Amino acid sequence: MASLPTIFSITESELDLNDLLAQITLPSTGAAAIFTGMVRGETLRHGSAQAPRDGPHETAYLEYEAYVPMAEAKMKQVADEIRAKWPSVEGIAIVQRIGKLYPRTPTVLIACTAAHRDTGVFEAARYGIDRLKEIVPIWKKEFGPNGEFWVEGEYIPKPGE
Amino acid sequence: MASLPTIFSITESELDLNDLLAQITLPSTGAAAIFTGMVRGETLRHGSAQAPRDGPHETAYLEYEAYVPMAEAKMKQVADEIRAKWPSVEGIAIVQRIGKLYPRTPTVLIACTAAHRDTGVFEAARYGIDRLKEIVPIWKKEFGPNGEFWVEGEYIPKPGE
Amino acid sequence: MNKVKLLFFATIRDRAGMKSLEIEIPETMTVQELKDKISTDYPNLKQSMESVLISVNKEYAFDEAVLPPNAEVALFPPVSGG
Amino acid sequence: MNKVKLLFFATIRDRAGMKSLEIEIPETMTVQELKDKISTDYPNLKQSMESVLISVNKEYAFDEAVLPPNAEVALFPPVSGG
Repeated sequence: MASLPTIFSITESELDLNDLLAQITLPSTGAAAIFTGMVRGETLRHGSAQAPRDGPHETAYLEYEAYVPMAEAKMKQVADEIRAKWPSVEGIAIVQRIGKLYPRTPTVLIACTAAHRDTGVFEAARYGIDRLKEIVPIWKKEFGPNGEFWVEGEYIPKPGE
Repeated sequence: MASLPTIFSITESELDLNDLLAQITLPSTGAAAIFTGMVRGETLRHGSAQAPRDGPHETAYLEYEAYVPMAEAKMKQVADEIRAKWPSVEGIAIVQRIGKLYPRTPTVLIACTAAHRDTGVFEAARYGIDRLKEIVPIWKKEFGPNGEFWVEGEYIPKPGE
Repeated sequence: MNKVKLLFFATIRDRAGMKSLEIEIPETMTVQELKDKISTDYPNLKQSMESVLISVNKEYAFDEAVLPPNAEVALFPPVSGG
Repeated sequence: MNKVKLLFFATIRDRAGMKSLEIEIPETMTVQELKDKISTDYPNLKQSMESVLISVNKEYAFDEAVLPPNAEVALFPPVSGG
């Protein structure tokens, strides 16, 4: 188990899906489930208390920041949680890009590999992005025609998280 | 709806995940679920009647072939089925690489984009690979130390499929 | 008479020893009748005809379907892509 | 006395007008007591202290936890990565 690849990082560089997939592919892995998030330029979602929004609005870009050493430690924790829940998962990559990111740009990647697709890889990748959005210290500020504001999360970590 | 990107193809070229994701990313999409299959070099799965296997065995390479025009038509059908089941899905890519493919090489990609991750993108990608393995006319022959044999599927399409 | 083009894939191509074949068939022949004819004309393929999948003009076709003129008929085992 | 390094992120950094700060605290101070002290010393941050998340040496820390010597304490709003 010690040799199973686990990648977790905060980066300012472009996410290279081909390279990340190759890094978590083993001779024994036949399936990968990958989640990526991208910056949306148009959105219908409801605003925060800081910046209530009614209808669709435009985003010029997002600026991401992270508390890097803690973020990487928490990404490792998410990977450990995935391995505990889905022991069939072999490779795991969790990468968040930070800095100024424009619409259509991939910002985050969670990928899990396993022998087959029915081993929980889809659920594991879904769990990974959910947990990243709960406990990994990263924040984003949105810049658009109506000004700039922090996008705030909602999750309050519990003791032990 | 007419402008939503749908990619379906059989190719002999390397799968470029970055490029395929970019092709199905819109200003309105913030989430992508991507499935890829890779050639396994070591496997524990049970063999076919043609080549029963007991324990782990090695694969030198796989050789894929497709009935290309029908395969692309059936991939389009899978994309149509995804859109009918998950109307929130915006971009869809379904690509199968054919030819001689060595262990660790990505062979197939199913990717779906949508505004958010809770729109069914994971389920849609999972459905896509399941259906590809049922109805898209592609076959693979395995080559290894114990000889070569066709990997046969099991699914019998029903009228209307 | 009617003409159809047969395409063979995977195990069935290996057993047929050929990729494709053009044959003449009666005006109204069903898929089942075509399978029977192939079993008779190509004994190598007789066993394959029991579990073969058939497409006509790139759509799956079933035993009762009547072959249209100049159909492209593909014969193959259950698929194994991915 | 004990020394801790405070790090501020996102909205809290904006309101604090600084990224980090080193302060001296009593030998045994809890996270709650630190929040009270910050509210008093930096009125700008008083409101933020009601919903702030706190980590001590890169682990989430809760009100009753006692700050170890030379701790790195980060103060930030709920996270919004992805």
